[in-house]
Amino acid sequence: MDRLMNFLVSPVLKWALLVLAVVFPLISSNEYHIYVMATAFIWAIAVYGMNIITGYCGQLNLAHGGFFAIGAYVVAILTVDHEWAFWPAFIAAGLAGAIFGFLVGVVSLRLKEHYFAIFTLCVGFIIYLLLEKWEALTHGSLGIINIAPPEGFGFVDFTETVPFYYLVLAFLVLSVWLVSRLSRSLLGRTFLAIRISDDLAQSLGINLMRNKVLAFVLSTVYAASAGALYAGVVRFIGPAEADVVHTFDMITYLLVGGIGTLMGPLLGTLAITWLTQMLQSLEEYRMIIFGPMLVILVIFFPRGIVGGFLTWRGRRLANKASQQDQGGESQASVQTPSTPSADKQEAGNNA
Amino acid sequence: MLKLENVDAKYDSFKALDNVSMTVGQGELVVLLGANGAGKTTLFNTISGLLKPSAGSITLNGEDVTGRRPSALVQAGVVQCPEGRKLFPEMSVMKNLVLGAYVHRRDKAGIKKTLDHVLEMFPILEEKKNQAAGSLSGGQQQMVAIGRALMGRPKLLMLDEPSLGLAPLVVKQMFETIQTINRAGTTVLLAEQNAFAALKIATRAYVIENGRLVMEGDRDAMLGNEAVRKAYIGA
Amino acid sequence: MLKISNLTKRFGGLAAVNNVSVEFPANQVNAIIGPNGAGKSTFFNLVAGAMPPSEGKIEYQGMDITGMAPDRIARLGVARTFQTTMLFDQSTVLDNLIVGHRLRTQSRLWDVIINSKRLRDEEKKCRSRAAEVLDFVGLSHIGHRYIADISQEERKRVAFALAMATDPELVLLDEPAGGINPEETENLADLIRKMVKHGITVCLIEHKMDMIMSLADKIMVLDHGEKIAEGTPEQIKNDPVVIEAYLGSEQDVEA
Amino acid sequence: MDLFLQQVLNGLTLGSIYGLVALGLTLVYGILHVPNFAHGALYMVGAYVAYFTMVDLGLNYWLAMIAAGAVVAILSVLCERLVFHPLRHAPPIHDKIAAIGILLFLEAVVQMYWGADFRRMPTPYTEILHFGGLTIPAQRLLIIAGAFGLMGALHLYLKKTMTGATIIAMAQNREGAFLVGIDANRVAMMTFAIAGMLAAVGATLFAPINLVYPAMGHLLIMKAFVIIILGGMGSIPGAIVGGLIIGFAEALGGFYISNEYKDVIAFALLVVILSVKPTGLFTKGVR
Amino acid sequence: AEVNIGFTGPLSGGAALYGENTLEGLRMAAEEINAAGGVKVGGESYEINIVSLDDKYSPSQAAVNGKRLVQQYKTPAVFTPHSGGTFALQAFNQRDGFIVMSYTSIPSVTEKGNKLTVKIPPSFTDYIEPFSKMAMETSGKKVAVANATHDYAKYWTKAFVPKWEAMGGEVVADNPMDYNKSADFYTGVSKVLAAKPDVLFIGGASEPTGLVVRQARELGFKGSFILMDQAKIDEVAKVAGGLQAVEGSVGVTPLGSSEIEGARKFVEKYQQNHKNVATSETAYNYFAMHMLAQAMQEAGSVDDPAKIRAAMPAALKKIPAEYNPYDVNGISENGALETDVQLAQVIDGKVVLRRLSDVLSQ
Ligand SMILES: Nc1ncnc2c1ncn2[C@@H]1O[C@H](COP(=O)(O)OP(=O)(O)OP(=O)(O)O)[C@@H](O)[C@H]1O
Ligand SMILES: Nc1ncnc2c1ncn2[C@@H]1O[C@H](COP(=O)(O)OP(=O)(O)OP(=O)(O)O)[C@@H](O)[C@H]1O
Ligand SMILES: [Mg+2]
Ligand SMILES: [Mg+2]
Repeated sequence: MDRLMNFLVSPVLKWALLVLAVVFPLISSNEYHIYVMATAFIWAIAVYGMNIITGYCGQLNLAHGGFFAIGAYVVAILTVDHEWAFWPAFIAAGLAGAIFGFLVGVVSLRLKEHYFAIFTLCVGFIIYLLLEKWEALTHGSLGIINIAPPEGFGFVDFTETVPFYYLVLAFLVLSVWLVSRLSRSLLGRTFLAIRISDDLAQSLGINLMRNKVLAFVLSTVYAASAGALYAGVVRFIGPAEADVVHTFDMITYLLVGGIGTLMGPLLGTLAITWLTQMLQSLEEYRMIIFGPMLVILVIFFPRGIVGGFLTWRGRRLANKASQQDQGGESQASVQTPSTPSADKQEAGNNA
Repeated sequence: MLKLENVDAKYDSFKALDNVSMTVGQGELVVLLGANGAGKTTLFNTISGLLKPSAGSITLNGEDVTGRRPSALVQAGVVQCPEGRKLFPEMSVMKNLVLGAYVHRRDKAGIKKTLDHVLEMFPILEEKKNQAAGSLSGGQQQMVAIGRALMGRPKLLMLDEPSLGLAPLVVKQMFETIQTINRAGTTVLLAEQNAFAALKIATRAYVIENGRLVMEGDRDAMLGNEAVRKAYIGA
Repeated sequence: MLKISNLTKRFGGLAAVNNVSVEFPANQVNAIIGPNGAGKSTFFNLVAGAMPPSEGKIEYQGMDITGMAPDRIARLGVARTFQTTMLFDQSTVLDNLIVGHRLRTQSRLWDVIINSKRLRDEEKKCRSRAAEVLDFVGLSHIGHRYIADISQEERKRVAFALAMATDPELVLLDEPAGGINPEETENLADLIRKMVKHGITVCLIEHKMDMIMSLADKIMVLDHGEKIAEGTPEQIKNDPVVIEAYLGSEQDVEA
Repeated sequence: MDLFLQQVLNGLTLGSIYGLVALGLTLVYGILHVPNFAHGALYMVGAYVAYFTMVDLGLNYWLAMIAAGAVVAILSVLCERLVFHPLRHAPPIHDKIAAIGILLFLEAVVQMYWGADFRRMPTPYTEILHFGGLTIPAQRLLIIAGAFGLMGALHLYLKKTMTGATIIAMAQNREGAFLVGIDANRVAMMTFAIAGMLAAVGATLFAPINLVYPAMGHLLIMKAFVIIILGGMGSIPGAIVGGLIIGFAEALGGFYISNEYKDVIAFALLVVILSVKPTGLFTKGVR
Repeated sequence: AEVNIGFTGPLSGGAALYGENTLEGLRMAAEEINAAGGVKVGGESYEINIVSLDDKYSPSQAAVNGKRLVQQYKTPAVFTPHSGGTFALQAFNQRDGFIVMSYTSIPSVTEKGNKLTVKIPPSFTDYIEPFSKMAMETSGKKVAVANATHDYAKYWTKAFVPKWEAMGGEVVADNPMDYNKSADFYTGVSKVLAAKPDVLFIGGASEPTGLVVRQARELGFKGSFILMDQAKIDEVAKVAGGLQAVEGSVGVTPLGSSEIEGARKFVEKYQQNHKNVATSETAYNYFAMHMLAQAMQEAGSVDDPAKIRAAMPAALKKIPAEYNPYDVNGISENGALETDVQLAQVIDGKVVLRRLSDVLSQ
């Protein structure tokens, strides 16, 4: 049992997952599965971005879908209206994510908690409305067709599903790698300190604004890059891509996987994506199942797949440690680590 | 008046109270001593209904009240002044106090009388009565919490570390006040770190360790007990 | 070390800190006492930069730090703890402490991406600093525990350690002994002495008089935002104004 | 001038409905500390119940309003019991997701029973009044009067009655409320009932000049959020004033600036106001 | 044996009704075909099985669904009722080998050279000239644009405005409104009416369009309306307060008023199983399904999309009139179905029909 658990948290698992991802197209007979997987990976990249600002830094950003759309639109506009190739446009999309992220971040990060969340919700909505209304630039609600796909090389053609899958997988691996490096680094710890408390972080000499903005910009770059890849595969986009629904979807992925965890974003995205595909056969009735399922998940697995597992394991380990400690004078007893954010009802009371 | 028999309480799988049996007689002032994390607050919350015991029974004046809702217990006269105060931070001090008398809300004259009494006890609150409770200093908030509990005109008053964060002068007054309240006929159950001061006004005391009651005795026995002196009173 | 002149902080009509001038010398324990709501925590908030003063001047090591951002003040060597202990419940003790030394490091995003030598060195430095301060507060044995699992007193110590990890020269402790028992209070006092021995200047808010009296070199008493007395413990204990406002009669002090 | 007054009237109509919906949202936020994204779905269900009562059962408008209020109040209480109560210790983001779950579910159920068609709810008040050049359909007057009447009543209820005070107390500290003897569960349910009822009544008032369809709550709920943030979360006057601000911004902005950009105007207004006053217009300075 | 036919469209969310309506047409046709013994190819008869997937009007979902339909269900053709979905499917339909049966009247769908696309309804551009002509004759030359803001409405406006001006008309106000999301049209309508137009060019989904008409009348508008083809006169009238409210308006023919045999038959059949009024999206898709089945028989294949596509002209000639509510009589080289559209105008509270060719030749 313990050995299994250790395996599940050891790097071996990550390698195993990677190998699985690499061979997936070979063992899957069905191109549709590969296609779904590739799009899920794209979303996962964006969700990793959200995890940086929301999971690690504690700021719920509801404009995330908007930045995803910005990335997609930059690629669309540059390749269609200005005849750029995909890859330069892709880089431009990342840059645009950074620039807009910086501008929005500087203004919005002065706000706290729900105010920040709803403020960004509005920013997201404004992005949506601008994409829809600013016809001269975005083609308005008509959307943009014939977006250039990523240029391949040699025999590799990224308009084919399988090569595209590997392309996205490469980006995903890069993203996860960067996040894992980040989360273990001093910078990641800095973000965590901010998540616990602004005051605490400041008293430790952390420049709040600079770090928050950095986390925000990182997250928007992730979102915009994912959006750019998305534009490259769907090759048609409209303002609906900026719909707040996508942001909520991403939050759901994050929550189901485990917020603030490394593998959570990926597992959550895959779980929900496949679940939705499975429920497709129920057509319009599927929400009757999906809705309550979401509620049940949130009630009974509040920390998501990965978070729940880590807690369970953490408690076991701690139990063991304290058994070994027996006889020491430490009388503190073991308990479940409580939920990260303070109990809501008491939140107002932390005077 | 209050009787606990073999009460267990759990947080998830962690047993915070283990087979606790105790009695508090009418008019007594019983002190509960224990280190941090020993289970004092848990015991209080179990009595006041915020936590459901996982085993055992609680009787109040001969009536089984195990698992009753907190509101029902307040109605029955069991009022707790909780650790961490649990005030209504955005309401004025006055509103906080008045809400303390929620179960007596029909008795306007009675409320007025208790209110005067409380304000007399903590004059600073009179000064701050229109300020939001959350904007008071830590100690002032503690006073509001005690005041609010008194507004409920308790038969059994449970005070969970009331001296926490209070200035010595106020602490002294507070213990006097507790004694006064007790003499006037209210049964008091008191958890305190300030063991010496608490024992001085107590009738009896219990000592709790790791969720278990390990010692019981009247005031003098406790004050004389070497182990208690060492652990809870200091050199 | 710390020189305050005519410091005032007003909330609406209320002067929480009112025209306070005081000097706290280096390398000793300076205590601030006073009734609840006297403005002690507010005073700390002003010094640490958490809120700007309405009037007055704060000098730290001869430098004017009035109105400076809290993170800059922290980098100048001022650390603090909070009246309610704030730590990251879901991490281990050691993980909580590592970030404490962050302000003495330079690594940026770029270092993270390329995993630069600087980053690795600094992480090592932070880690060893965390272990050091943990040892300093006597908690080396619980470094792997989750914060949520440790006792109140241990939390207080971890909070100390966190402040220590910033390599401070001045630490502001807001009621460090609140809610812990006499024996543990004594241990905490020892710890504070040890800090001073290591060249740190301590400013302390506390209501536990026996602790203050045995620990402090200098005491300032606030009441209604105003300084009503300052001096050695001996002077304060016998100051009639202080007895009137705060301590109560002689016997009570012992209780 | 007439045109201007016409827009003021439009702003007032919109503002009333926005305010009413936002009021329920802000109340529930006070208790839950969570933006209830399902509130828009409750509004939608309210409209359908009223429609069903009027069209399928053939009862009159006011009975339909009562039925809608009652059914949605019960539904809202059920949500509290089954979903938000078990989540009361979870971080806010969890409630958000759960609320989205409820929203998806309610929409799907409604669509299953009534289909996705647009429906039109009749009203007995079809007269159109003219004052000078001003056109005022009676239903619009009813909306304005009804909304302000309800808001006034609610305000008095919360401020002047002890039961009202318990709702506010609950909002600020659940355990504290327990400890003074308030049956916190009952208060929570009551609050949800009131919020649900406000949404349903709002829907019944508004539906006759609009259409009834499963997605009718979507944009409204977004606006309601803008409103409660604008006014300060949990603030009752904030919700009302915020509703009016957004209503007027839309009507006047839509007329004098650009109808296409009128939603942009509303949202941009929020961004500007929050940039200046980061905690909304009506929050008190509390630590 | 069985042949799967794919559908991806909005079955939940704001556009669900529209999606359901189109799907219903396919289902009705499939039932009829199956009841008559299925599609007969090479001596074998295939039952038609409609596989429908929800895409919530999202192009990317449509693409995923398309992949799934083709890979998992081997559908030779996929129906989709929106241009976004069409574009998304066109990114890979030729390579993956399936016909996109697109229910959208945007001409560019078939102008991009995709060889396996069929555009089911007539291009909206066909309507613009006759609509303008009829409206100018009845009401006057000043038009105010107040139609919806979604993609389709934008296409319309773009084509409509220059045409109207070229015909000597004047556009006095241009103020599109979000028909799907607006809580209230009073502001928008009073704004365009302030410009004193003779004609209002409006249209989005029928019901909100009806509301716009109603509010325009409440605000004292006396002129006529041009209804963009998404809105159907009869349904608009129901919301607006009867046919007299839309007096003078021009629009596409409501199915119920059509004299074409196929249309009457279709409405009859529809009403046997449905309570509401049949819509054109149902009827067009119904026809398209029949035509597809016919084309499979002609092509002698249920799985070769190129062959099936090539057989369509022949199939059109064979298809019985009772399955053809709109008298579709041809298919262009690039896949657009062709018909001589009927137009409708409300005169003295009655719907009067005219052939497009007649209007233009006058
Ligand atoms: N909500 C909770 N979830 C899990 N464990 C808890 C919870 N509350 C308390 N505990 C644990 O139960 C035990 C008893 O805690 P309790 O708060 O009753 O102690 P206490 O004697 O009141 O301590 P203190 O003097 O610090 O107030 C402790 O080990 C504590 O960690
Ligand atoms: N943000 C604020 N807004 C309004 N008033 C405030 C604020 N902060 C503090 N006060 C007031 O300032 C005074 C001083 O508060 P402070 O917290 O500094 O007291 P303290 O000396 O730390 O008391 P304690 O020992 O009880 O913690 C109090 O009267 C308090 O009500
Ligand atoms: Mg306790
Ligand atoms: Mg303080």
